[in-house]
Amino acid sequence: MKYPKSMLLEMLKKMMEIRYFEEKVVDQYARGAVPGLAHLYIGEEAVAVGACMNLTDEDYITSTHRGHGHCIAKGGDLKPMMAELFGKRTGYCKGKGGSMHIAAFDKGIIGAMGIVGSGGPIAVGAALGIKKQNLDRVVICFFGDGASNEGATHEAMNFASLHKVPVIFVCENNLYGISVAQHRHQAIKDIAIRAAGYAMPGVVVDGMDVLAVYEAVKEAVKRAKSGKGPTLIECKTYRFRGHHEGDPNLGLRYRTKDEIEEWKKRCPILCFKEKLIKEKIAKKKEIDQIEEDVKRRVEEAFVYAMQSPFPKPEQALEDLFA
Amino acid sequence: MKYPKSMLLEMLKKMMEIRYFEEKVVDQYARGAVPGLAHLYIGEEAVAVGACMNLTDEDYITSTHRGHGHCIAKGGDLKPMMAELFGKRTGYCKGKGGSMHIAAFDKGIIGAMGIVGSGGPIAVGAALGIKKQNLDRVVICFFGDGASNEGATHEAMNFASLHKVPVIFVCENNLYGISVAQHRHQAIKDIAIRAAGYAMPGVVVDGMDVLAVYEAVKEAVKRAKSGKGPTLIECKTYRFRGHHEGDPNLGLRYRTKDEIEEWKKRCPILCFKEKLIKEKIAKKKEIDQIEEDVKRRVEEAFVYAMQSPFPKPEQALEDLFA
Amino acid sequence: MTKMRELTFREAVVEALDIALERDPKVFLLGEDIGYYGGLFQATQGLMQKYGEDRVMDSPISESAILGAGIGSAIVGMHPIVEIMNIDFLPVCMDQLVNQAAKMHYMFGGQMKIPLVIRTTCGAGRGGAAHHAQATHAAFMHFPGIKIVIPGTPHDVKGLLFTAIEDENPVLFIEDKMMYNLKGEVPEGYYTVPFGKAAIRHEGKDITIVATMRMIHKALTVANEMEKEGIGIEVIDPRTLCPLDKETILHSFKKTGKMIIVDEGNRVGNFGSEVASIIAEEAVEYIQAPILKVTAPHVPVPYSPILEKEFYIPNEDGIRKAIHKVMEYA
Amino acid sequence: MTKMRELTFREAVVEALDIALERDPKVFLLGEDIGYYGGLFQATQGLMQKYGEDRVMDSPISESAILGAGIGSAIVGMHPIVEIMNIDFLPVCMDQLVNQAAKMHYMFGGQMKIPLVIRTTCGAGRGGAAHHAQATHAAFMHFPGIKIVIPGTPHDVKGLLFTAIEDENPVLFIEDKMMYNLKGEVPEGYYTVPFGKAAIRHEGKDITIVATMRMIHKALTVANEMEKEGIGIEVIDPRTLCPLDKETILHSFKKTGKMIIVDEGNRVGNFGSEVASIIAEEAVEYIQAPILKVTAPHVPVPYSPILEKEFYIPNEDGIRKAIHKVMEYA
Ligand SMILES: Cc1ncc(C[n+]2csc(CCOP(=O)(O)OP(=O)(O)O)c2C)c(N)n1
Ligand SMILES: Cc1ncc(C[n+]2csc(CCOP(=O)(O)OP(=O)(O)O)c2C)c(N)n1
Ligand SMILES: [Mg+2]
Ligand SMILES: [Mg+2]
Repeated sequence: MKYPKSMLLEMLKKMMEIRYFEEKVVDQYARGAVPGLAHLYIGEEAVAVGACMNLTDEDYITSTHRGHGHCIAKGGDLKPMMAELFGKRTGYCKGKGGSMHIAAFDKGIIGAMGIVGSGGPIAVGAALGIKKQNLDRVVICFFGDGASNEGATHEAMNFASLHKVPVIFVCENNLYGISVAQHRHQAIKDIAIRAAGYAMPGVVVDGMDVLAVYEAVKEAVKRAKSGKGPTLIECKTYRFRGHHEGDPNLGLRYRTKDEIEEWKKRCPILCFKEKLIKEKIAKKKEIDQIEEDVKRRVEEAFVYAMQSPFPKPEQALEDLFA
Repeated sequence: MKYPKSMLLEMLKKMMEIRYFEEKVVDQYARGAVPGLAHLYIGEEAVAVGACMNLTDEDYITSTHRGHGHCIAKGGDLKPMMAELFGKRTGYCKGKGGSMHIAAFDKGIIGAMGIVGSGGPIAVGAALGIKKQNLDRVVICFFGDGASNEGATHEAMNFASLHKVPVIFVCENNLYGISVAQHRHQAIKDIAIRAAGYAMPGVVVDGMDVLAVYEAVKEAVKRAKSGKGPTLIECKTYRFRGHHEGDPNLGLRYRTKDEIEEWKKRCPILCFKEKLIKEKIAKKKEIDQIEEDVKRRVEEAFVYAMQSPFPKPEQALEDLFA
Repeated sequence: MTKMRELTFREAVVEALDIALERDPKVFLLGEDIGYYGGLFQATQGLMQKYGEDRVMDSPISESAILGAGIGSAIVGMHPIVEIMNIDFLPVCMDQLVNQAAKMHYMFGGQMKIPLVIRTTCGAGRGGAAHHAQATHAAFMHFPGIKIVIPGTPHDVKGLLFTAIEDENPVLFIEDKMMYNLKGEVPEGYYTVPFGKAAIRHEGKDITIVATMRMIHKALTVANEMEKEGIGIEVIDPRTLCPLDKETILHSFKKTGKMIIVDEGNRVGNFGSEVASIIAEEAVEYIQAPILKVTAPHVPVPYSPILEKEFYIPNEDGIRKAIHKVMEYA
Repeated sequence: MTKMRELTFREAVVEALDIALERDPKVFLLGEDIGYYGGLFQATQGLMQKYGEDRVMDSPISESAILGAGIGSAIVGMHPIVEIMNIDFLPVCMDQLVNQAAKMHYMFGGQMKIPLVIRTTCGAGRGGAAHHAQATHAAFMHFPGIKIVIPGTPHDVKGLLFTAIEDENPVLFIEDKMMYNLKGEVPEGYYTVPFGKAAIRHEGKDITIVATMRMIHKALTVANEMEKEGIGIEVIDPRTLCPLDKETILHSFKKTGKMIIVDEGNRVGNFGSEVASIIAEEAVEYIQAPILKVTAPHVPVPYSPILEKEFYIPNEDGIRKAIHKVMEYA
């Protein structure tokens, strides 16, 4: 493969971090230990990782209710992330945000927005700010197939394309907005087609293939940085778990077991692992080593979160204004 | 021509009604006699008339801040319209709505919305209601090029196309949203292109040609009534006056005199008149007769408005709830 | 007398919707995940299966389209009941609510009716944080033209929902999501609970507490405690914010001279501010003590359970403190 | 002392924006028709010509994008001043304002600053009707996290605008469009008027009137009249709704014991309700008379001049009536 091994292994590692981080959440949620809602990214790891591999800490992302993957891919530290999920004072947001609102500004993570579609205008604003300051940076705006039908998304795309700001719209089309299948929420098949309505390029990629996502976003970053404006990249992907933990039977009220199983065969981590081994880029042992390392760090993050103190009740009054 | 003469003369008459009605408003506004804002349709008459000629009183329209043309074309009576503009009790809305909020529900005019873009969802709702009741009706949603960038417009189109409700989106692209030229508010040239993003047909027509508009809408009505869903029709047109009365020099702060003059040569009424005479469909005398008749009726409407009483101040408290 | 059957608040909602769909073919439901999913809070469970996808419509995530679809279809003769999953999402489609639905009857001089019910949910306590746990009902009171319903019991949620459906105006119907599992007696079949008629949930002569939604039950807990201490608390559930039953509130206040409002909304611009203002205008000569508000502090809803449950959400302790404070003026 | 030069309220705004653009390259303006058109109310006139299209940006009619552009660019280091033409249009982009701009600092635990100014206009009197004439400022008070500025004079609008720009939080800056032609003394150059510090516009010992924006001047007219009749009216201009200068209001009230609030917003959930509630909570023992609100009635803004000017907009007559009513308690 044409990619440096270190990068490929980094991608694998990041995907595993997301996976194991969230499997910890699954486990803890089932025990009733997670104090709020948790929307898991399991199955979609290739999107965030493939996209963010093109970015540095200087670049920005906006994230969604399903944000753990974006955050980890962009360099978020597992410890304050996990602590945030448990509402601890050491969390990224001091326990005020929780799973749906993680930001890590020093890593360029502007933040996860719990209102579907609301990240679009803000991402475009950040890109406008970059352009005005002549910075060599880009913004990635992650959003879902469901979010593509929000008015704010439309306004954001029109504005971005008009002013050719350096933003990339990465649509995670996991085929459902909660329980509503794509064909039940829009009459189109490819969301990327909407790009034409803003005179920007729109591409469809296999969102289960981290390298496909990487390449598409790479192109878009180049375009954005050269002043040519935004790109819409639709990643076809699938969530393996329910809409959020607690969605009964992983969502079997609105999708079939067969469908889930079919997609699971395309697990972005498994497939990538196999590929690396098959193409002799890494040995299984090497990969197992990475995996062990990730598991250990997730466990450490969990212990960190557990041992961290809660905020004091009165701290609810802090942070309203700067 | 393949059209019945009566229909062609009706179209001409309606366009003239709009024109003369509004010229009266120009005159009265200049005298300071109109108590509120007035956004005139002069120059764009072919759009409303061409479109509404396909409708009956049973069909519905939603209108905009620039609504006089839609209202007259859909059968609104000049007298209560004029009375409304002057804030009289005999106005369509008892003087509560004014120029920007005329509704005439008995004529299927759901109403003019002063908030740009807000008519879209409501028009779609009316179409949904039609579908649910199995009625043989359609809704036309008029909106501007500026409104095409509102989030609500996007949501309305997606919803309409998904549920194949009988609505027709008629975009009056008069090249400006107030002072902002189309190329300064969106990166695309043809708004109709956005239809593809909803899997519905999108067509561009000459909005200065009443028959072109008529034909396009006719097709769309057929489609809508046969359960195939919405169509987006973009009518390229131009307003001859400022954004609203009071916009200095008819908008010369943001457009050129030459541009205005060029478009005025394509006046939908003048051109249609000439065409009818040239193609020997009507004699000049006949047309003059219609024109005189229209002028007289506008004058009557004006007198009616002037002689009508104002509401009583306490009537401000009426009509909050049904 | 035999005891009436009990249902949860959620079951009462489902039953009301079921009956409404059954009774009137013009009624239909539209909202996000109300179909296969049965509503995020299971308050529409089974209805799509029973009535089909045309009458229980899942929607795209397009709240302005949802409200517009409700407004437009209501105008042409339907009786839509639309759902905005959380009150936190109403700002996304606020224009359709406060500028269109609320104003169309007035600004068009009364030409058309808009029999539209907008169901939504509010309330903290599940770790929803800033975007999924607000209780912003008071903000909507400032916009004329919408009726606002805030049911407080399983009995009421059913009866008020029927009244909302019968009403020919836009009705914002707010269900406190922390009450969905609350049980209470609920009559079978069809019955209505009128708008603008507050319920006195507990009688007392010393202090009037006006409490909303879940807070009613916290107030009742305290009222029962206080009864034993010899303090008589009158607990009033306004049931609807618009129309507001000023008479019942004022009548009670004129008796007690002391008022506490308990409401989960943020402190400034709270429903309680409006109540205080009514008293200060219309019953000033009866005021015997400061009018206190027990509310959420004026910050967004925090996530951490410590912050949310132990500090943010108004609780019995806050009510007790307020009672003790006003009793100093006895 | 030589008299200071006079400017209109509009000229004061233009001058402030001009100076802000001049002083700080991070400041830019974004809004609908603020460029070639100079702003629908001419409050940005000439600025695009002077600073170019990059610093004075006309926007598509996409209010959510406008606010988002402001929020995002502020977060990454700019100082945007965005304009939403009329406060009536804020419901279209309410989510970006009350859920995002207002909450991001809090919900992210204070990680980023959002130095964003949102200018808008309010007020009836030009036949704008239901969608172009509202005064809904009070509704925003219920959402924690936004500062709200309501300037009342040409002097203040300039100084408060500088303070808003210096502030590192989202500021909703509301200009009463009926004051744009009002003249008053305005210092040259840069100066600030602090947030949270009310101005006493007229001193008096008998009645306190808290009045907002244009209503201040109506209150002053009446206060001057009453002075001749021997009734001392203290007129307070709160200047900012958040932060609100409770101290000045309470201090005056403790002196007069009588309070009237004059505000153009609709009656329910009015700013005056909040003021009444503060008094009822914190100064109850000083209340000598009903606390009255002189407000718009609780209906949308009607179009007809008879309805709008003679009935809807609060006027001097309403203020006089309120004064006579509270003076009955003297
Ligand atoms: C404005 C708004 N509407 C509805 C919701 C409730 N909600 C949370 S996630 C979600 C589905 C989002 O679907 P999609 O954008 O496809 O993202 P996915 O969950 O599939 O990753 C919905 C409807 C919300 N948070 N905000
Ligand atoms: C939501 C909203 N934003 C802004 C305005 C102010 N406004 C009134 S008309 C108008 C221009 C509309 O442009 P377009 O849709 O092209 O219609 P046109 O006036 O050209 O007919 C604007 C910005 C408004 N009324 N509503
Ligand atoms: Mg999805
Ligand atoms: Mg236009």
